[in-house]
Amino acid sequence: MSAIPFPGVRASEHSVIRMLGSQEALLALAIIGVAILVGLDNARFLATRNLSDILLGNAYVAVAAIGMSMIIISGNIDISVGSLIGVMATISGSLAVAGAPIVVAWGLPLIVGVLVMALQGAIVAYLRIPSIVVTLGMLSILKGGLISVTGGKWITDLPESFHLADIELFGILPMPVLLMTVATALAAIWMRYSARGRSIYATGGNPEAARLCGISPQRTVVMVFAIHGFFAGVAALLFATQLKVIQSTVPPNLELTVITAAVVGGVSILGGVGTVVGSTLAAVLIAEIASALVFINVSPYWIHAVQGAMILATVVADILRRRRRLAGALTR
Amino acid sequence: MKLRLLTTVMTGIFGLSLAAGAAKAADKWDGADDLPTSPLACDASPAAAPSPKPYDGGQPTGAADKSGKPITVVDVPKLIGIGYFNATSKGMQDAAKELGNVKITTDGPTEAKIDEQIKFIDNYITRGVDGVLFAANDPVAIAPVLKKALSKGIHVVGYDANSTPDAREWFVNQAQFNGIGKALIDSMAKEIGEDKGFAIVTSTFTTPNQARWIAEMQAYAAKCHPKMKWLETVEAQEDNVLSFNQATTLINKYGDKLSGLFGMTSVATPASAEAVTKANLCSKVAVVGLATPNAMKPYVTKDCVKSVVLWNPVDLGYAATYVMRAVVDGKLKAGGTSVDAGKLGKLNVVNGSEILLGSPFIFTKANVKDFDF
Amino acid sequence: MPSPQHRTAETASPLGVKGKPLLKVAGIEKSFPGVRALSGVSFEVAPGEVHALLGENGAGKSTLIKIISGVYRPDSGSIHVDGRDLRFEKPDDARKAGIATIYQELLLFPELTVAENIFMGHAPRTRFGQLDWAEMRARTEALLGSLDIHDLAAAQIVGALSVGNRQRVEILRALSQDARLLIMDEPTAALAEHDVKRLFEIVRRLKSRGVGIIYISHRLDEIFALADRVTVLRDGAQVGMRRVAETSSAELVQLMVGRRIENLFPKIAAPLGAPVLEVRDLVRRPMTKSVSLTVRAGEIVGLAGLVGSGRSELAQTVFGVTPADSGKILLSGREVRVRSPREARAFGIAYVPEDRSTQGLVRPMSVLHNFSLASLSWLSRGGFIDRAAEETLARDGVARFSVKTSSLGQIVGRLSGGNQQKIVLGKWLANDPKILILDEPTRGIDVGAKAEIHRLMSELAGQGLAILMISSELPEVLGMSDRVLVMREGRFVAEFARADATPQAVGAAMMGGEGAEAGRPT
Amino acid sequence: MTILAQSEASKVPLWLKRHETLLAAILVVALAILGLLNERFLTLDNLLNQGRFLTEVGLIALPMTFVIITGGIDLSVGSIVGLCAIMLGYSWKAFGFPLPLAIAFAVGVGALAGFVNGLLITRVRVPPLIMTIATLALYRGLAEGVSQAHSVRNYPEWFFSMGQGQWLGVPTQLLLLLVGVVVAGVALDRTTFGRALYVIGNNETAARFSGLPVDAIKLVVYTLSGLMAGLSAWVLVSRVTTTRSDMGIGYELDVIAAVVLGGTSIFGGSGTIWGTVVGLVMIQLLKNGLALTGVKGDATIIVIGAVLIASTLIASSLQARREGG
Repeated sequence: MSAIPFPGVRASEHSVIRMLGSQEALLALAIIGVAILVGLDNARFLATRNLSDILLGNAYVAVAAIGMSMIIISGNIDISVGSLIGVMATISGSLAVAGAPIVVAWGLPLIVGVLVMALQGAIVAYLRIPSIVVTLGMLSILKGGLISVTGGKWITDLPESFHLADIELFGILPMPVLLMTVATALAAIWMRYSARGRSIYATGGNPEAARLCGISPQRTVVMVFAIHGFFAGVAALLFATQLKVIQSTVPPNLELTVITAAVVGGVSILGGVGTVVGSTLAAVLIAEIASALVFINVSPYWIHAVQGAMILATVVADILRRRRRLAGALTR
Repeated sequence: MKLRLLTTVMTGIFGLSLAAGAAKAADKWDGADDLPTSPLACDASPAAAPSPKPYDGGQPTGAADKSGKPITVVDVPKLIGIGYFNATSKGMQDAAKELGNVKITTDGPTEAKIDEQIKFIDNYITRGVDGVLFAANDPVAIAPVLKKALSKGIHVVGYDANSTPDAREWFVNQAQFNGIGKALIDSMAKEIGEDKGFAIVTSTFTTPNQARWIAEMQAYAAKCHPKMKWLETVEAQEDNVLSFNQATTLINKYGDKLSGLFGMTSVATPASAEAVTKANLCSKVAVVGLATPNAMKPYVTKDCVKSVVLWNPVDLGYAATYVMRAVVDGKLKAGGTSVDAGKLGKLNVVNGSEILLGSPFIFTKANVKDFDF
Repeated sequence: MPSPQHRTAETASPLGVKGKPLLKVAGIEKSFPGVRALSGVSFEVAPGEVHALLGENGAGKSTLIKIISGVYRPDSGSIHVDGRDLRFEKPDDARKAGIATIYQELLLFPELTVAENIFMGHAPRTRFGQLDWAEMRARTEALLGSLDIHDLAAAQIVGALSVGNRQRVEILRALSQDARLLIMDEPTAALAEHDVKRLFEIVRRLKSRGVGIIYISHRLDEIFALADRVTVLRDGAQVGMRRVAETSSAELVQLMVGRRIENLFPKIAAPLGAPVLEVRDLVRRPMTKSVSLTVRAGEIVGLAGLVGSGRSELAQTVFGVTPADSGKILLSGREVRVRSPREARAFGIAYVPEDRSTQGLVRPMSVLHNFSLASLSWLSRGGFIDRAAEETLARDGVARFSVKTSSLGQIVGRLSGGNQQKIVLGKWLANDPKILILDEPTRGIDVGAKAEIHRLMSELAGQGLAILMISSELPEVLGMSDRVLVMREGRFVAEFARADATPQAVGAAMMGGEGAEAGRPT
Repeated sequence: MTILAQSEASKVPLWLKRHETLLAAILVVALAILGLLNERFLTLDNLLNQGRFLTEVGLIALPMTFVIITGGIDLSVGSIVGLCAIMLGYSWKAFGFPLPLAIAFAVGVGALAGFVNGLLITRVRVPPLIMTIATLALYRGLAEGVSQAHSVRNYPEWFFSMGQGQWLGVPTQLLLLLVGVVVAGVALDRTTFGRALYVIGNNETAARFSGLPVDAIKLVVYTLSGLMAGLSAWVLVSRVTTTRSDMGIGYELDVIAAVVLGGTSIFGGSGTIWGTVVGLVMIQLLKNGLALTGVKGDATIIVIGAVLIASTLIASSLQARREGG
C-alpha cells in the first residue's frame, strides 16, 4: 500500500524549496511590499534615514526574537522575556552610573540573563512544569521585584561611553544594526551547523526519537533557555543604551512583540522548524508596519490588531502547509 | 495558499485601520478631550481672575477631630515607578518632615490601571488612615471609592490629576490647564515662529490631563497663534523607547514641514529630545514640553532644548501635604480663599475647590542644574 | 521467491554458527505488573546471520528486542556482545555496542532532511566542531549507493517520504553508526509489495557484509526467504530453535500455536439469527479496498490477517472513526451512514479497540468512570448523571466480569491488562450493543483472563449478539469463530467455515504463501 | 458548595481531595496570621468588599477551569474583557443601543470572540496557547482601534447597581459569582458535559473512541470562556463607571494563577470548581491581607508569582504520583 497521496520524491523536493525559501522570502517580499505601498503614499518613508531609524529603534526586538525562536522550536514558550529585559537594562544602567567599568556594566546583564533563564529552563525540563506557567510566574516576580528594588527611580546621567547603541563602527555602521545582523547570522549558522543547534530541532520535533539518538531533551531545553537569556541580555543592552534615560520599569507588551516576531518569522508552534533569519525579518516587518501606520495616518492603536492578525495568519497557514506536506506521514 | 491567507488578512487589517483613520474626527486635534475650554489672553497679562465659584468639593462625614494631632496619610499616585511621581512623593516627605506630625506612605499600582488604583485606595480605607492623597487615573472611575473614603470620615485631597469635584475635598492644581496650554504654545511660537508646523507626542488619548492640555493648547493656538500648523498627535504610552520611535517617525514623516515637537509627558519630552538629537536637528526642530529636569539636563545643557515647562512636582507634593494638614486642622474650610503652604507661602483657591500651585515653572540651561528629581 | 536449495547454497558459507556469536542472550526473564512477559529466553546471532524471531502477538518478541536494544532492563539473564558481558542502562549503551533497532513505528524527525535523520546524534564534525554538511551529504550518498538506493536524496525532507523510503532511512541510520547487529521489528508490516522486495535485497546485502540481523515477522514466507535460523516464542517462553533449511511452515505454525487449541474455551454452537451487520463494497483509502461481509445474530466471525492487512482499519471504518469513502453499511437490513463513533454507538455498534491504553481506557480515571463512559447518554437525565444508576452499572460490571479491583474508585491504570480489557468490554456491553467488534480482544493479557473473555464471548453470542472478532492469534480465531474471514492487503482473500478452518490452511491464507487457495476465495 | 464537597469521595481521585484540603488549611492559617496582624482584615465588611473585587476574575476563572481541565488554555480573556467593555460603551453611545441591549451585545461579542478561538483550535488544530496569544493581541487591538482610546462615561444610575449595589448587604456581583460557581460546580461535577471534560483532558483519543463529541465540547468550552469574560466586562464597567480600552489587561495571569493554585492540573484531566474557588479567595485575600499589613503593592506581585510556580509544582508532583503504575 502506498500511503502517499503524491509521489514522494517530486513533492518533497518541492517542499524542500518551500521549507528553505518560503517564510523568509515571503517576509522579505512583505517588507519590500509595505515599503513600496507606503512609499507611494509618502516618499519620505523610503528615505534611508527613516529606514535605518526603523532598524535602530527596534533592533533589540529582533535580537530578543532570536532566542525566543529557539525556545519555541524546542517546543516551549517564554512570557517573561519583557520583564527580564527591563531588569537587565536597569542593572546595566545602575552599574554604569555607580561608576563600574563599562565592560562590567555591559557584561553583567548577559550573565544575569543566562542564569535566570537557565533556572527557568531547569524548572521546565526537570520539574516538568509547563514553560507557560513558569515564565508567567517569573514575569510577575521580576516585575514586582524591579519596582520594589528601584522604586522606579529613573536612571539618568549615564556616562557617554555607556551608550553602546550610539557607537557607529567606521562611522557608518550603527551598533544595533551590526549586533542584530551578527547575532542573527551567528545564531543561524550555529543552529544549522552545530550538532547542539540541530538537537534543538530534534528535541522540538520528536523528543522520544531524540532520546534514542542519545540527545537529552532536558539538557537541550536548559541550554536553549540559557542561550535565550544571553540574547535577551544583548537586547537589554541595546534597549538600555539607546536613550539617555533608563526607566527602570518593564517595557509594556514587549514579550508579546517578541513572540509575534518569532512566530511570524515562521517558527512552527508544533516545534521543530523555523529559522532565526525569519524571526529577524519578521521583527523588522513589524517595526516597519508600526512606522507605516503613522505615515499613512493610522492610529498606532491598531498595531496590536495587526500583530494579532499576523500571528494568526502565519500560524494557520503554517499548520495547513505542514498538514499538507506531512499528509504522507499522517495517513500511517 | 499561505501567501494568500497572509495577504488577505493583512490587507483586511490595513483596510480596517485606514477606515478608522479616515473616520477620526478632523475638526479637533487628536488627543484633545471634548470638554469646554477657556483660553487665556494672548498678551502676558494674567487672566482676569475667574469669577469666584462656590465651594463644590465634598465633605467627610464624622471625621475625628485630629487638629494638631499626628495623622497617617496614604498617597496613591496614578502609578509608582516613574520619575514624576517619585518627585511628588519626595515633596510630600519633605513637607511631612517639616510638619513633624504627618506620616505619609506612597503606594500604588505598577501600571496606570484604574481598577488597580481603586483597589489600593479601598485597601487603605479598610486599613484605616486619616487622609488620602491621590492622582486619578480616571476622574470618573475613581469617584466612587473616594466618596466611600469621605463617608468613612477620611479626608481626601487630590493633586496632579483631578476627580469629579464632589468626590474629594480639595484638589491641588499644579497649574491651570489653560495656563499650561498658553505656556507651551507661547514658548513654541517663540522658538519656531508663527507659521510653522508642529506635532505632539502624548501618552494615550485617554489620559485626562494630557487630553485637557491638548484641548486648551488648541483653543489658545486658535485664538492667539492662528497660523501655527498642528500636524499630528501620536500616542506613546508611558514607554520611552516607544516615545522615541514615534518622535523619530514624525521627524522622518514631515521633514522640514515639522519645526516643533511637544512632549506631553515627562517620558515623551526627553524621548522627543533624544530623537531630535539623534537626527542632528537640534537647531531645526524645537522640543517644548513637560518634563523633569534630570531627564532633560543632557539636552538643555547641550542647547538642544531651550526650555522645559513644568511646575515643580516636588512642590506639588509638598503643597498637597500642607493642604491635607490644613484640612485636618480645620484651617482650610469650604469657602476658604487661600491656604498657607510652608516655604511656598500662601496659595490661592480657584474655581471653587482647587488650590493653585502657581504659574508653571520654566527650566532653562541656567537653572536646570539646581534641581534633582 | 527463490527455492530452498538455492537459499541454503547462498547462505551456507556466512552461517557462522560455529564462529563466535555476535550476540548471545541467556536466561532472560522479564515481567510487568500483571503479566509475565519473558521466562528464560536464550538465543544467539552469528555475524552475517539472519535470525528470525517467530511468535504470536504477546508471545514476548517485542519485549525481548526492547531488552536487547536497552529500552527495558531484564529482571535476570545476561547479554553478551562479542563475548563481552554487557548491561544496557539506556538505548545509547546498546547503540554504542553496535546494536541498532528499527521499530515498527519509525522514529524519525519528519521536518529534517534524510541526511540529518541519518546522522542525528553522531554527525560528522569539522575541525571546529561544526557539523560538516558536505561530509554528511557525501556519506549519505555513499550509504545510498552502497545499497543501490537511487530514489532518495540526502536533502529530502523525511516527512514527505513513502513509508518504504522512511524505513530505508532508518536502516541507513543504523548503518551510519556501523551497527553490527540490526534488529528489525515487523519491517514489512506496513510495506507495499515492491518495497518488501527491495527490503529483502538490502537485508541480503547486509548479510553478505557480515552484519547480524534479528528479523521479526509473522510472515512465514519471508522467514523462509531470508532467515538462516528461527527461534519461536510462545507465552514468553522459548519453544524451539530451528535451522530454516531443516524445517517447514507446518512445523513452525505447530510450534507457534502449540497444543493450546484444545485447552481454549470453545465457542458453544448457537442458533444463527438474521444478519445484523452487513457491509457492502466498503472502501476507505488507503487501507480498506472494497470489502463485503455479513455477521448474523449469535454468530462470531473471526477476522484473521497479518498486522497491516487492514483489519483494524476496516473495523474503525465501520465504527465511524474513519468514515467510509464509499460502500454500504446495513444494520439489521437498514442502511445507515456512520460518520462518527458517536453515531455508531447510537446505532448499537460497539468497538473494543486493539490499543487498550490509548483508545480503550482513560487510565488516570477510576473504574467507575471508565465503566460508564459509553453509557453516559442513557445514564443521565437532562444532562445530569444519575450517580446511583452509574454506580449500580459499575458494580454489576465488576461482578459480571469478575474484575479484580480494590474499589470502584480504583484508578484503572493500576489494574492488570486482563482486568483493564474486561473493563473496556464491560463499558461497551453496558450500552447493550447489537453488534460487537473486538480488535485483538486478548492481546497481552494472561491466560486466565483470556479464557474468561472467551467464555464471555460465546455466552454473549448465545444471547444473540453478533460479534466480529479481529485476532492475530490463530488458535483464538479457530477456537472462537463460526466463520473465519482472512484479510490481506485490504481485501478478503479467503473464507473458511468452522469445520475446515485448520491452522495450516488459515495460516497459509494469511501469509499468502503456498496453500492460499485452500478455502473458498471470496 | 456542599454538594461538591461531600461528593469528592466518590467523584474525584483521592489525592485531589487531599490537595484541596491542604490548600484550604494553608488558607486558614494564612488568614489567621493576617487577621492577627491587622484587626480590620477579618471583618465581614472587608471580606464582602474583597468579594466585590474578586468577582471579575472569578467569573472568568470558572470557564478557565473547564478549559484547563480539557488540557487547553485561554490567554485572551483579559483582552476579551477590554473588547467587551468597549463594545458595551460603544454600542450604547455610538450605535445608540438601549443600555440593556448594549450589555447583551457586549456579552454576545465576548461569546463570539471565544467561539472564534474554539473554532480555530478544533477545526484548524491551532495549539490553544498560540491561538489565544494571537487573539490576546488581536482582541486588545480591536478594542483600542475601535474606541480610538476614547472612554465612554455618564452611564445612568441604575447601571451601577451591578458593580456597586448590594442585596441583603451582599455585593450584587458577588451573588452573580456565587450563582456562577454553583452552576459551574454542578455542571462539572454532575453532568455528562463535566465528565466529558475530564475524559478529554485525560485521553482525547479514548474520548473519541467512546463516542464523545470532543470537538463540539471544546468549542462550547472556549465560547463559554469568552462569554463569561463578557459578563465580567459588564461587572467591571458597572463598578468603575467608565469604559476604557485598557480594561482587563493582565487578567489572564490572575485567572490562571487562581485556577492552577486551586489544584487544577495545567496538563489537563483533573481539577474542580471547588478548588478554583479556594484558589481565587486565597489570592485575593493574600493581596488584601498583605496590603493591610503594610506590604507594598509591588511586593505582593512577587508573592503571587512565587505562589503560582510553587502550587504548580505540588499539583504536578501529585499528578505524577496519580499516574504511577
